[in-house]
Amino acid sequence: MKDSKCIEELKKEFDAYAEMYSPEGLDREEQIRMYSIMWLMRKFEEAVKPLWMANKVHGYYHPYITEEAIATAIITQLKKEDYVGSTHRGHGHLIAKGGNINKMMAELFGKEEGYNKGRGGSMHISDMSIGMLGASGIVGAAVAPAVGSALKSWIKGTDDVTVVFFGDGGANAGSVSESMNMAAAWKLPVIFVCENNQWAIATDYARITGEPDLYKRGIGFGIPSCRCDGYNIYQIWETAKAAIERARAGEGPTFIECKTMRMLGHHATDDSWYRDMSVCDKYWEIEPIKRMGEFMVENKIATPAELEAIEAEAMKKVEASIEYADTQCHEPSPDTFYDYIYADGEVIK
Amino acid sequence: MKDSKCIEELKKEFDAYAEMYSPEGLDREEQIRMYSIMWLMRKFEEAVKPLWMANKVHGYYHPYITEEAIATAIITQLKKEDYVGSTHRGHGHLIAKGGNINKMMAELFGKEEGYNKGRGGSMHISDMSIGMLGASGIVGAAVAPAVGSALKSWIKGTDDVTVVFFGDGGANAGSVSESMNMAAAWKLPVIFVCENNQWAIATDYARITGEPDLYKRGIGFGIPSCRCDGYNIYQIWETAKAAIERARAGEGPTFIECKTMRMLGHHATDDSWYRDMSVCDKYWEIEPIKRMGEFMVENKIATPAELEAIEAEAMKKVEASIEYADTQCHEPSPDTFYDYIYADGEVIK
Amino acid sequence: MSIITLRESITQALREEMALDENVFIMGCDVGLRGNPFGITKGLMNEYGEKRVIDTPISEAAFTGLGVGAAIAGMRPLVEILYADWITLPMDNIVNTAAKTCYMFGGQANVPIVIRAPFGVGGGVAAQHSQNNENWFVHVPGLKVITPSTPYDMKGMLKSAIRDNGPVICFEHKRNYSMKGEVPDGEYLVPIGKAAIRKTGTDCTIVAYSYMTYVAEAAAIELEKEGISCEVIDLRSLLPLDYDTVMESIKKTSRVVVVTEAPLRGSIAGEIVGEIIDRGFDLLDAPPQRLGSKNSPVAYNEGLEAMCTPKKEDIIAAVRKTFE
Amino acid sequence: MSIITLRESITQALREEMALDENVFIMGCDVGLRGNPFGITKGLMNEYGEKRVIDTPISEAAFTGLGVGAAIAGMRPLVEILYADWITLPMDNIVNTAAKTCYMFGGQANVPIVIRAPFGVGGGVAAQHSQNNENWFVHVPGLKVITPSTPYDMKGMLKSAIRDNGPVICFEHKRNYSMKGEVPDGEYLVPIGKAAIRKTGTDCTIVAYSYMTYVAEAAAIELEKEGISCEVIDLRSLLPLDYDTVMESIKKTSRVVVVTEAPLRGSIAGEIVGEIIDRGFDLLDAPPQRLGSKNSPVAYNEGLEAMCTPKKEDIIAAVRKTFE
Ligand SMILES: Cc1ncc(C[n+]2csc(CCOP(=O)(O)OP(=O)(O)O)c2C)c(N)n1
Ligand SMILES: Cc1ncc(C[n+]2csc(CCOP(=O)(O)OP(=O)(O)O)c2C)c(N)n1
Ligand SMILES: [Mg+2]
Ligand SMILES: [Mg+2]
Repeated sequence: MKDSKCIEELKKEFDAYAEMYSPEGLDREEQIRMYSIMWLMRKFEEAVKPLWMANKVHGYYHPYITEEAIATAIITQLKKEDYVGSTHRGHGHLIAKGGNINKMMAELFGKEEGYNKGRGGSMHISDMSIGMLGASGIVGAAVAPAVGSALKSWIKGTDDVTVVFFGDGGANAGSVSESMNMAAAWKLPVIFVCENNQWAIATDYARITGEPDLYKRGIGFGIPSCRCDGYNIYQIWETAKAAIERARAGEGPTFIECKTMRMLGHHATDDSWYRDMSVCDKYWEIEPIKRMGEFMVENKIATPAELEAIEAEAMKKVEASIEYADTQCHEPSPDTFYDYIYADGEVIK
Repeated sequence: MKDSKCIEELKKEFDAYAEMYSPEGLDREEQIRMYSIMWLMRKFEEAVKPLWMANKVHGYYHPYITEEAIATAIITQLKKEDYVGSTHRGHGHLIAKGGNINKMMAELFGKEEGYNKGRGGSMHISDMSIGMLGASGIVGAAVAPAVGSALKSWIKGTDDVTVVFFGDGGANAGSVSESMNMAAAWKLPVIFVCENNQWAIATDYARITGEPDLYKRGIGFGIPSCRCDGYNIYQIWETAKAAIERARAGEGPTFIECKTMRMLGHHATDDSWYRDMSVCDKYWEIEPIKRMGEFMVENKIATPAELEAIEAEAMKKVEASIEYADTQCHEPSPDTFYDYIYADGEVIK
Repeated sequence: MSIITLRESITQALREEMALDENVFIMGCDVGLRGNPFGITKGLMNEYGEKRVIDTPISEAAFTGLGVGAAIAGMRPLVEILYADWITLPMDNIVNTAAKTCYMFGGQANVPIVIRAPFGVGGGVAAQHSQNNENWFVHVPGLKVITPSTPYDMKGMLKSAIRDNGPVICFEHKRNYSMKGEVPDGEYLVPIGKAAIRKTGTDCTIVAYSYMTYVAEAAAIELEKEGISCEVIDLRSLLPLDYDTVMESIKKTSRVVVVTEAPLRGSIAGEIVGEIIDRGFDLLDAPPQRLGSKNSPVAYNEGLEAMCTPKKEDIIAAVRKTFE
Repeated sequence: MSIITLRESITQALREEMALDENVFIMGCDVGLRGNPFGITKGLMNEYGEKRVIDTPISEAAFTGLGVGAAIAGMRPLVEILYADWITLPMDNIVNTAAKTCYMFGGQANVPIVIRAPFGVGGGVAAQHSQNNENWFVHVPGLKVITPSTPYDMKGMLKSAIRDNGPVICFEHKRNYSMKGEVPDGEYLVPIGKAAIRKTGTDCTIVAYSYMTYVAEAAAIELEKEGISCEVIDLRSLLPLDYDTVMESIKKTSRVVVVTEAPLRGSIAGEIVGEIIDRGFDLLDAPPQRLGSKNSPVAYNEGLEAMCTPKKEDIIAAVRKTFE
C-alpha cells in the first residue's frame, strides 16, 4: 500500500489521529532520549518472543510493541519518587521509569538475580526502588493499589504523582470506577491512562462498551478527561505535562485515553486468528517509533544516521541483557523456597 | 417557618426542584391509586418503628419515608412480569410492585407466614411471584443480579423491563458501574434509578464524590441519563414512562437520578446526631405525599375529604397487617431448620 | 463410545444442554468469538448466537452477578471465570447472593447457576494464575462444589450441574484438560455427590480429587509393586462429599491418606480427616495422613513451582507412614 | 490498670499507634464523622484530621485496594470492613495483592496493612451480616489472621498487627465488643501467634477462639462441678497458630475438643484436628471432637439464629464424648 494514500485513509478511520508538532518545553535532548527509550522497549520485546519459543522464558508474555509512545511520553516526565502502576503488558512501563533491563530479562528467565528473584516473571515485574509498583496478572486489579500510592502522597502532603495504566479491557473492572470516584472526590494526585488498543485478547472493545470514548467515564466521575492519539508521542507528552502539573499542584486527577490499536497477538503465541489483522497495515505506517523518527528527520531534530545509531545501541543493550540472564544468573535455590512469603525473613510453614 | 417563603428558599438550594404539572396520559384514577400507595408505604413505615422498639421486629430496618414518590411513580407503571431490583430500604418498592403487606409484616415479625418464611427479614424482603427480586443487605450488590433479569428478557426476546434501585451510596459500588457498561453495550431493557437522598448513613455524598450530578456517570457509560426532583411524583412518572417505553422497545437502558434528601435517621434507632437535621425543615414542605395531595386539591383532581379517606384506609390496612403478623402467624418450627438451604427440598447437613 | 479429551467432554456437555434447554446460556471473557482460551466453547457462539454465548467485558463481579440474577429469574447460566484465582472478584455475588438467596427468600427463588473455573498449579504462570481455592466454597452452605477429573465424569457431572436447581461451582484442573477417556455416545448423567473408586485395594485408602487423583493412581501403581495395595478414591464432588464411599473403603483398609493440591493449611484435607475421625476413629490402624501443597504462593520459576505441589513420591511416603 | 470494654481497647490501640507513627491511618465507611457504627473510631477524625481518618464511599473493593497500595508505598493503613460478610468485595486485593505482593516481588515490597472486620452471629441481622469466614484467609499463605477476644489481647495484638510489616486480618466478634477486662495503663504489646490459656485443667483441652472462648469457659465451669477439669485455650491468632501450646495441653489431658462459630464444614476445626493428629496422635485417649455452627446461612428469625451456633451444652456434650 502506498504510504500517503494509506495515511489519508487512516485519518478517516482512526478518529484519534492528530497531526504532530513539537510542543513547547520539549527540547532536542529529551526527544532523543524518548526515541532511544522507545527503541529499547521495541528491541527488548522483539527479543523475548524467540526466547519464549526457545523455552528460556515461559508463562505469559505480553509485548508492548507499538504502544511505546504512551509510556515513554508520560513516564519520562516523572521524577524518581513518582509512582507508576502497571498492567500485564508492563515491560515498557518499567523501561520508561528507568528500570534495568538486565534485571528484567533475568526475571523473565526466572533467575534469582531477576527483579522479583524469579518468583514473579513478566506479569509481576516491578522495581520498588524507582516507584514502579509492579505489573499485575489480574486485569484492572492493580489500579486501586496504584491509586493508593497517590493516597499516600495526599496524606503526607508530598508532591509525588502517580500514573496508573490500564487497557480498554481493564477499564471495565469495577474497582477502576470506584478508584476514579475516590480520586476525584479527594483530588488525589493521580493520572489515569487508558491504553485503548481496542482489543482485550479476542474481544473488540466496541462489542462490550456502549460509549466508545472511554475518557468520558472520567467525566462522569468529575475528572478532567481527554483523548490522545496513542501513536503521537508529542501530543501525549503535552497532554501528560499538563496533567502532571495539575496533579503536582494538588488540583487532582486527570484521565487520558490514549487510543491505539493492538497490532500483534495478545501474547507470545497468539496469532490473532479471531480478527482481521489487515486493518493494522495502515497503522504500521504511523507506528510510534517510525513516526517520531520521520518527524525528527523532517524537522531536522536528528539525522537518519543518529537514529540508526540509537536503534543499534538499543539492540546491543538487549543482547547484553540476554547474555547476562542466560549465562551469569542462577536458578533460585530450593533452600529459599519459603523466603519472601512473609516480611522481614519470617518463615511460617 | 412560613410555607411559601420556605419553598422559595428551597428552590434555590435544592437544585432538582421542578414545578409540578400533570403529564399527558396520567388519568385521575391512576393518580388516586398512586396517592393511596404512597400512604400505604408511609403508614407501614411509621408503624414499624414502634414495633421495633417493642422488640416485635428486630434486626435492621430502614424506612422509605419521604422517598415514596420515586418507587410509586416508576413501579406502578410496570406490569406484573416486569422486574424490580431493590435495596436495604425496600419496603416501598415491594408495596409499589403490588406486594402483600400482611406477608411483609409477618416477615418483619420473623414468622413462618412471612414472605421469606422468617429467614430474611426486612433487608431481604422479596416477592418472586410479582418480579420483586428482593432487597439486599449489601449495598450495591443487588444491582448486577437485577440487571441479570434484564439479561434474561434480552436473551429471550420478551418485552419485560427491569427497574433497579440504588442509593447515592450504592452508586459507588464497582459492580454498579460494571453493570451500567454491560447494559449499555447490549442495550438491555433496564432502568437504573438512583435514589439520591444525599446521605449514606453518616456520609454526606458531597464528601465522597467528585461529580455531584450522579446521573452523569450513566452518560460516561453511554446511557441516556437525567435527573428528577425526587419529591415530584409527576415529573418522575413522566420521565420513567419514556424510559420504560424505550426499554420495552429494545432501545436500551436509561439512568434516572431522583434527587431527594434523607429526612429521618438511617435506620430505626439512628437519630442522625452527625448532621444538622434542620436543613430538612424546608423539605418537609414538599414531602411527596403532602405535595401530591396539595396539587390534586388545587387542580381539583381530588377533594380533601377523599384524600383523608385514603389515608385512613391505608392506616386500617397497616393495622390489620400488624394484627395478622402478631396474632395469626407462627414462629418457624425448629424442624424446618435445614429447609431452603438447597433447592427442591434437598438437605445437605 | 468414543475417546475424547476432558476439554472436549466439557464442550459436549455444554452443547447438549444448550440444545435441550433454551434457558441455558454461557457468559464470560472470550467465551464467544474465541471459544475460551482453552478452546472449550469454540463453535458454540456460531451455533447458538451471541445472546446465548456472551462475550463479556472484564467485569467478573458484575457479569457473575448478572448470571446470578438471570438464574433467579429462571435462566440456567454457565458463567466462566477464566482462572479460579480471580473468583475473588465475583466472590460477593457467589457467596452472598447465589448461595444464600434460596434460603434468605424462604425458598421463593432458586439459583440454578453453574460457575466453571479452571484451577490448579502448572505452566509457570505464577501466583495469580495457579490457585486452588475450592475449600472456600465448601465452607459456604448453599453451594455445591464439583471437581470431575475424567472426561466421562466431567461430561456427566457438568450436565447434572446444569440441571441442578441450585448454584454449583465446577473446578476444572488445567492439567486435566488434555487427559483422554471414554465417553458414551448417548446421553448420560453422573450424579453430584458420589465418589468414584479409581483403583481398588485393601491396605490403604488414598482420598484425592481432580489432578491429584492421577498422581495418587501413579503412586498406587508403584506401591502395588512393593506389595502395598491402595484403594484410590476420586471424590469428584467436594460438596456434598461422599463419606459413605470413603468410610466403606477405610473399613477395608484401616488406613487413609487424603491428598489435595491446595495449600495444606486451611484446606479440605483437614475437614475430611475430621469427618473420618467422627465417623470411624475406631476403624483406623494408623493416624490419617494429610498431603497438600506447601503453604506458599506459587512461583513463576519452574523449579520452585514444581516443589510446591504433592508428588507421587510424597504420596508413597505418606502411605508408608501409615504402616510405621 | 483500668477496666474497659473490648470496643474501647480497639480505640486505644488505634489512638496510640496513630500518635506514635504518622504513617498509620484509618479508612472505611463511616469511620470518620460517625466514628464507625460501633463507636470504635469516634473522636479520631477530630484528633488526626480527615486525611488520617478517611470516610470512604461504599467501594470496599477499591478502598481496600487503595489501602493495599498505600501500604506497598510505605504507609500503615487500617482498613475497616463494616461486616466481615462483605470481605467478599475486596477479596481480590486481599488475596491476590496484599497476601502475594511481598512474594511475587521477591521481597521488594512489604504490605503492612491491617484489615479489621467485625464478624460472627448475633443480633438477628440475617445471612449477610452474620458470617464467620476466617478460614478463607487461614488458607491464604502470606496473610496473618488474628481473633483477640479480651480487651487486653485486642489492644496488644492490634498494636502488634499495626507494627507488623505484612498484611494482618483482625476479626472482631460483634458480641465481644461490650466485654470488659483489665488493660494496663502503659504501652504493651501482645505478640501475634501465641495462644492463651484461659483456664487450666487436666482432663480435656478445649481449643476455641473469639466469642467461643467465653462459651467454652462457661462450659468448663459447669464441667468442673461434675469433676471434669478442662483446660480452655484461646487461640487468639489463627495464622500463625500456636500448636506448641495446644500440644502441651493435650500432653496433659489426652483429650481435645475444637470449637469454632463458623459453619463446621470447611472450617478451621478440621485443620486443627488434622494438625493435632500429625503432631500427637499417640497422645490422644479419645477421638478429637470438632464443634461448629450448623451448615446453614444464618436466619433472621431469632429462634433459628440461636439454633445455629454451638452452645455451652454442646461443648459439654462434646467433652463428655471424649470420655465415652
Ligand atoms: C480479571 C481478569 N479477567 C480476565 C483476564 C484474562 N486476560 C488477560 S489479559 C486480558 C485482556 C486485557 O485487555 P486490556 O486491558 O485491553 O489490555 P491489553 O491486553 O489490550 O493491553 C484478559 C481478558 C485477567 N487476566 N484478569
Ligand atoms: C457493601 C456495604 N458496605 C456498607 C454497608 C453498610 N451500609 C448499610 S446502608 C448504608 C448506606 C447506604 O446508602 P445509600 O446507598 O445512599 O442508601 P440510603 O440508605 O441512603 O437509602 C451503608 C453504608 C453495607 N450494607 N454494604
Ligand atoms: Mg486492550
Ligand atoms: Mg443515600
